[in-house]
Amino acid sequence: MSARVSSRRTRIDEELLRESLEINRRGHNGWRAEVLARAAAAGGTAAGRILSFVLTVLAAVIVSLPLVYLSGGDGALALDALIAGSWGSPIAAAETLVQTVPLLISGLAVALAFHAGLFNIGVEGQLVVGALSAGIVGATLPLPGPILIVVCVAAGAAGGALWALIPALLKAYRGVHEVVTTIMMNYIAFNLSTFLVSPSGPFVSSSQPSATEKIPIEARLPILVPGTRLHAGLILAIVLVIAVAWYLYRTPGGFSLRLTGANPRAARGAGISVPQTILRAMLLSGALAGLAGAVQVLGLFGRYFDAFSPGYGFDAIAVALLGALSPVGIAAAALFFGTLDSSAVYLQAQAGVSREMVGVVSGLVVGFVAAQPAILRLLRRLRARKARTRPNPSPDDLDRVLATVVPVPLADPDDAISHGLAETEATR
Amino acid sequence: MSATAVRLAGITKRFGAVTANDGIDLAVRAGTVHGVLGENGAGKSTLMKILFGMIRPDEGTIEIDGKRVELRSSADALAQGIGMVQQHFSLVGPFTVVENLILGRDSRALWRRWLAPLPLSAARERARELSERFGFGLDADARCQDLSVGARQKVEIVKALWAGATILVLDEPTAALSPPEAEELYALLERLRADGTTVILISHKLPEILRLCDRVTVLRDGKVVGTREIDRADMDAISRAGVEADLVHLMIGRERPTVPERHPRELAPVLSVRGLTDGGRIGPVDLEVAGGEIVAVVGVEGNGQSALVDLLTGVVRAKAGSIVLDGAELAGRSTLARLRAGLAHIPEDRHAQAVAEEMSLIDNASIGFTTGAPFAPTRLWLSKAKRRRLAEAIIRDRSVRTPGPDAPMRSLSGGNQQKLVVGRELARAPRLMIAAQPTRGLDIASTTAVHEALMKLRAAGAGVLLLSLDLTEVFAISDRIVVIRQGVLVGEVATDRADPERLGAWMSGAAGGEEAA
Amino acid sequence: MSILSMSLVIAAIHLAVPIILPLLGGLISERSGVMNIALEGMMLVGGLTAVVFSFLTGDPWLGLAAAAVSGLISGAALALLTVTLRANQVVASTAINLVGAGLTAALVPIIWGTDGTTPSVAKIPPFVVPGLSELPVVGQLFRELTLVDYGTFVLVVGVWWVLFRTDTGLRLRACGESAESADSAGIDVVRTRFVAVALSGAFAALGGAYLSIVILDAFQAGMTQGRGYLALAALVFGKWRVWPGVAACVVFGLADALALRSQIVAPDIPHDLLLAMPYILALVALATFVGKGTAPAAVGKEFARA
Amino acid sequence: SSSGTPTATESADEFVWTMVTDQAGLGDKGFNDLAKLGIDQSAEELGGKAQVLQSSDQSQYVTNLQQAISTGSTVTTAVGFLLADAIVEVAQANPDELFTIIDSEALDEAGTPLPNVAGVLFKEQEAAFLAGIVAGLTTESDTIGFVGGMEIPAVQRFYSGFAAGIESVNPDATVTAAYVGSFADSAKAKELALGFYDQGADIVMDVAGGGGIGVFDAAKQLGDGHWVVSTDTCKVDLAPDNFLTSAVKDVAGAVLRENTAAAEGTFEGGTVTLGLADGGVGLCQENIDSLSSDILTVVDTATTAISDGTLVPPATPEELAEFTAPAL
Ligand SMILES: Nc1ncnc2c1ncn2[C@@H]1O[C@H](COP(=O)(O)OP(=O)(O)OP(=O)(O)O)[C@@H](O)[C@H]1O
Ligand SMILES: Nc1ncnc2c1ncn2[C@@H]1O[C@H](COP(=O)(O)OP(=O)(O)OP(=O)(O)O)[C@@H](O)[C@H]1O
Ligand SMILES: [Mg+2]
Ligand SMILES: [Mg+2]
Repeated sequence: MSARVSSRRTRIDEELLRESLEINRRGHNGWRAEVLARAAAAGGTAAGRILSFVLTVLAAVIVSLPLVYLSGGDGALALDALIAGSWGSPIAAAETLVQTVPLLISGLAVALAFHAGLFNIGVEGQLVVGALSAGIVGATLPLPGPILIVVCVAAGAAGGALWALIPALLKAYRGVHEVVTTIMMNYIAFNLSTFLVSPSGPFVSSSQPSATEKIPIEARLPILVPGTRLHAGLILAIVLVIAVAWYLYRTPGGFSLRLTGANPRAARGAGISVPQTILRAMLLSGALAGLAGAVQVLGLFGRYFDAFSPGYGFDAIAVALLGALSPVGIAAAALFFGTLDSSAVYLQAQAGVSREMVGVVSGLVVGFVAAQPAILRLLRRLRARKARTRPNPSPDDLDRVLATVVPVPLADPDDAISHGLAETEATR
Repeated sequence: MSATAVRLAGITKRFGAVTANDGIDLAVRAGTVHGVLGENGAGKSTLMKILFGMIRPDEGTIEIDGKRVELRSSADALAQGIGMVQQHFSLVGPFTVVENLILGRDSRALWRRWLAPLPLSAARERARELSERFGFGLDADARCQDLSVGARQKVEIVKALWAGATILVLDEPTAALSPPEAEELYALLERLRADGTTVILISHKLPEILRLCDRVTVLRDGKVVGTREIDRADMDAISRAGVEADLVHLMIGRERPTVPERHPRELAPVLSVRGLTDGGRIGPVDLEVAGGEIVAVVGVEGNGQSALVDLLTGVVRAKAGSIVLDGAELAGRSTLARLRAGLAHIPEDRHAQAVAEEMSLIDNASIGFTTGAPFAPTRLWLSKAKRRRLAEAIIRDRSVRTPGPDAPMRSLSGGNQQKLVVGRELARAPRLMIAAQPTRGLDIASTTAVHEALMKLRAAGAGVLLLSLDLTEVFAISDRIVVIRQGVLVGEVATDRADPERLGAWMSGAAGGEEAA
Repeated sequence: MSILSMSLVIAAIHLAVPIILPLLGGLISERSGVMNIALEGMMLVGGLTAVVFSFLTGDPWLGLAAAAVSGLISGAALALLTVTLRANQVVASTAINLVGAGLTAALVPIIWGTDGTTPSVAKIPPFVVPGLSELPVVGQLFRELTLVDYGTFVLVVGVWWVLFRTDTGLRLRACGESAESADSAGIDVVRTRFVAVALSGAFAALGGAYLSIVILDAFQAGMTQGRGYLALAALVFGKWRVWPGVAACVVFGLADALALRSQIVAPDIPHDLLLAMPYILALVALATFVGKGTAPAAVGKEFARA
Repeated sequence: SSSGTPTATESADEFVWTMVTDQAGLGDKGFNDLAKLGIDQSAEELGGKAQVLQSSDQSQYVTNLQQAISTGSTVTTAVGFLLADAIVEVAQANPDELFTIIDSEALDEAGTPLPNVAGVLFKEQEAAFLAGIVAGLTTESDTIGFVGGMEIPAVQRFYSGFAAGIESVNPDATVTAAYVGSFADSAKAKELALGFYDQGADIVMDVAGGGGIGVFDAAKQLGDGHWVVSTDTCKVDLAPDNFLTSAVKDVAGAVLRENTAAAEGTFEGGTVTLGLADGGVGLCQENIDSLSSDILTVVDTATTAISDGTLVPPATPEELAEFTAPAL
């Protein structure tokens, strides 16, 4: 038994290592087959997810039809508007993506903290401070356009991280529960931002109340599709999905973070500093939140507006959990919420559904999605019973459909949240 | 002879693809102790949970005292006079002992339960009574989470007997007890039997089964593979060995695997601890472990074994003292540095310290391997493929039963989780392995496998520090035994010169302590 | 002019009670193991229901009772999702919040034909305590508080008593600490949690009704203004215990009242900063002496028997 | 404007009068509801139909304005200064469409008003000045409060005019401003108003938006002798016994005027600022008879002075600091 030791090398049983590499070489049909097999499995899962998801949304829409009529809307038009308003035209699709971007990035922020066992309800405040930082920097620093974009984006991330710093320190080193500190930080952020762009505030625009001066056009995120508002924030969001996924699942830092969230004592036993990991997770989460705010300012509004956020940071919690905390799942969940948001405009204009009723419909959809794992469980049980009572089970059509749908709910984040909420001990 | 207290007929329970119980028939005579044996995952706990109403069987019937019953919940089982001590603690940590005892037992009218104060003082009195009768010495107002594992086990037993259970189910009750504590339990069970209580006992420890049980049923893969009467009155060493071999054969389908012989070796020190203390509960501790030596630290739970391990692994910083491993001073160094220097650790509390249940086997196998090459050559890259290979190698080497390396850790049975942890720690190529209760809850085959692994380490010249409550284990594999009491090592003895009886007395601080050396 | 007066105390009570009531709801729910961040939506439902029934019957007490019932219903909806169907608790809460906020805002124009704010309805009158109201200084308190304020105090004591002194409370807390342990002690975890979550809705709804028919006499869309979340913060601040939690609410109420009133006597301090003071002080308190608290161990975890 | 003023080309029954709100939306009993009244009146008087698109967040302004256009809106009225950037963007992209924005102007990059957008600003300070006169002459305690929602420019104009009006007729009276921190928290607005009354104020001005019902409720609760001065609309019915007066803004009239211009083909872009002189702002007329003739005399004097430009009420705190009260 031999061991190689160096400062940049993990100590490991070399014999075992060799043996494990051999498994690789002797491997079944080589990595190609394995990749194909895994892709096929993932494809099957994805198909099941999409199918069950569509069914869920349909169910929710059907349930909300009476409400739509009650509020004076036109149900038939509403169904049409729901689809047409979000994906019916290139412009609508672009608008859906515009609505998706902030939810996606802030959803990643929530999820990153969750993976470390932290419930960051402060994403909203961090997002506001990030937007504010980007807005102020963009409106005041006399830098050439491309450089200014980078500086503004960085300022947004830094602002968000700064806003997460106090809860992070209190959590990591004093064990103060992050839920209460981040809620407090939210209120402070709202009051501070209001003050900074109030008439007596230092950064208010001379022509536009409750906002900063405009950021020069060259320093805004470029529009991706001319004639729409779809901006480069989408690309940033996609990059962030990949980056967060990479970080969580393909870096040692991400591993420490997930392990700390899953079992802080095990992490500590493996030589991971729990307080440092908490600090890092919270700061990264804040930075992502700040980016979400900065992207709205730099891509959509061109300046910071007070109260620009309808609560992206709160919706992000649902987005993150709906996406089962996985970056790709979050992208899907954000797209789903973005679809609801962008169809809201159409629903109002074309089908006479008030914005309040649109809120009710999205609530019902979220409720159905939340209940989906249970409904699927029920179907599975019925199917199992049926299969057992039949002497010779032959899958009929319904069974085949259920076979694809049933084992794969859109998201079953229960496990994630339960360990996410487990108290992370920060004792040294 | 006597009436049948419990009759299970045709019990079948499936969990997805797993059939945990497969048409099980079991009859338990009233006033006897009935043993249930089987490997990890054989379906013992599932069967007992069905009897306790916690799991609804897919098929099968239950009769209590000859009457067919429907057990929809543990409330129903309690009402039938069944009490159960779970394999995993079922106490509410932040509640006091007495609160745990009366939990769910209040039978007053509903409005009283909403309005009237809890009948705590009466319960306290009764708890004191029971505790005294069994010689437990429980503090009724202590919080359960502050109690040692042994004390918690006692609370569980008192809780099961609280409502005057006539049928008592015990699922591996001695896995967490020290030998003197286990003795107390045995005496208690004898007394209960004498009082006419029916006891069902699940255990992996054959000696205690042979000593206590009137009859044993062996499960394998969810099926009953045999039932044996045990004539306790007439059992000498030879017939005992015969029965044991018979039961082992029933359980695992082959002979008991043997642990390799220990061979004396040239010894060079690997670990040398001097004056180690946390400034309070523990130390100063002086301890040497040589390469090729297994040193067992024994003591009653709560005497500082955990604290000693924490100091050695660096999870808790020492106030004073030195820890030298292979000539390198580790006392001031981080846990990570200690792992790199050749320390490995099988923690005593698997759930709390060793595994992340929600993470995959791949992730769990790579805990502690994610800083530095080969898995993480840079801070931006942690190889999944290589970690998968590592997990696969460990799964194969340690025969972990799992659907695959991507499965979440929680989907494994406790024994298989433990095997993965052992494999992971062995993969560190340790110079010193700290093995704390490494076979707690493991079946005979797995236990032997762990022992083999530790012996192999020893043969390779590494040191092993074994912390164990199981004296059979200590005698089977250790070279030297040190006794810890109230945070200090009170003495040591070579294993082949140690005497279990005296060791027990020594651990509990009774007579005959210090003079051994 | 001094800002320390009886009316400051009354203001603090008025600002604290609509946090205390949802706090009690959150406490019951989380102690039973279900995270309830739908307090905000349930408050809105209660606020509107109280006004509708006060409007229909002319009796604000019937409004209050109806609000409690509406809370039971929205609580039962959350319980159905989280306890019975084992849906994710945060996602389910989000659904209730969205439906609660949307439905209450949408119903106002459907019922009254006007947007945003309902007409004035009969409100709960102050209760003049005989004798005590004649006292100097404190007399004002006993003239201006309503029976609901006193009732809230009774509810606080009651929740504390039931949760921490009775068998029902012991069972409920056991479900919140370890559902498996509670189950093996013969407790029906699903039923206990269902009742707890439904009750938590009733408490939250009473908080909403307090805003609409005790402080004011009308319902306004979104009138809760984040008090449901503040209650959640107070819950954590008070470490899931009744009295510290209520104390946190009282501190929030008092700090809010002070932040509002100090503007009157010290108009030169930027008011946005004054309004942020309560939250800054809360942070300082947390950082210095409050320290860490532990949630009930099973909060957020679903429970299902095999 | 110079090249081809855009005009409405539809016939009367094809008219669509659209209003787009910011996220505050309808139900404020203030300028959103007034704007709604304006488009309803437009439909009644000019024909066609009225529609409202409420935004639930800032990112929807542009899409809502575009939606309005695609539903064939004749004139699209954006209500609130927060929509300024959005209306510029949409109006520049759709030069043939007509827009009105309330409480803001719509300027291009060079700072010139867009030809297809009418920006309507109000001199709230002028109405508030008159309200200040009423308050200053009514107060017996010489202590007056001002409850603002948030300190935005429109609220500052109300405050500056109000304070100047009080100072002009009652130099001994003090007026103090305090803010709720939100335009929607009526419970806090009520506590703030109660605080003012508790500190001896007998009049409180409500510029708290939707939260204003809290100010009225405070006065109602305390009963006679506790007055409320309100804003935007009359609101007598909220508390008939406590309502003193209101500094009203004729948003409905302004909307109707721009829509009429469009219907008649005389729509002109650019910024208009409406004050006392054009009847764009003023005191509530519903209860004007309940004010004493002494007060009304002073109000009339001030109205004349303001209308002919000899008296310019301050619109910001800075102007208020430099304002010297005239003899009225
Ligand atoms: N709730 C569950 N869901 C899925 N599978 C389960 C569940 N409970 C038990 N099993 C599976 O059923 C089988 C029997 O488990 P059981 O706990 O009864 O074994 P056991 O004999 O008690 O083992 P041990 O000696 O390790 O305690 C195992 O394969 C186990 O993984
Ligand atoms: N934080 C603490 N403060 C004071 N005493 C403690 C603390 N933690 C543990 N103890 C007590 O110190 C003694 C030694 O604890 P330690 O955990 O090291 O013992 P142990 O033998 O491993 O037992 P167990 O694992 O059951 O706790 C026990 O009596 C324990 O109850
Ligand atoms: Mg078991
Ligand atoms: Mg221990």
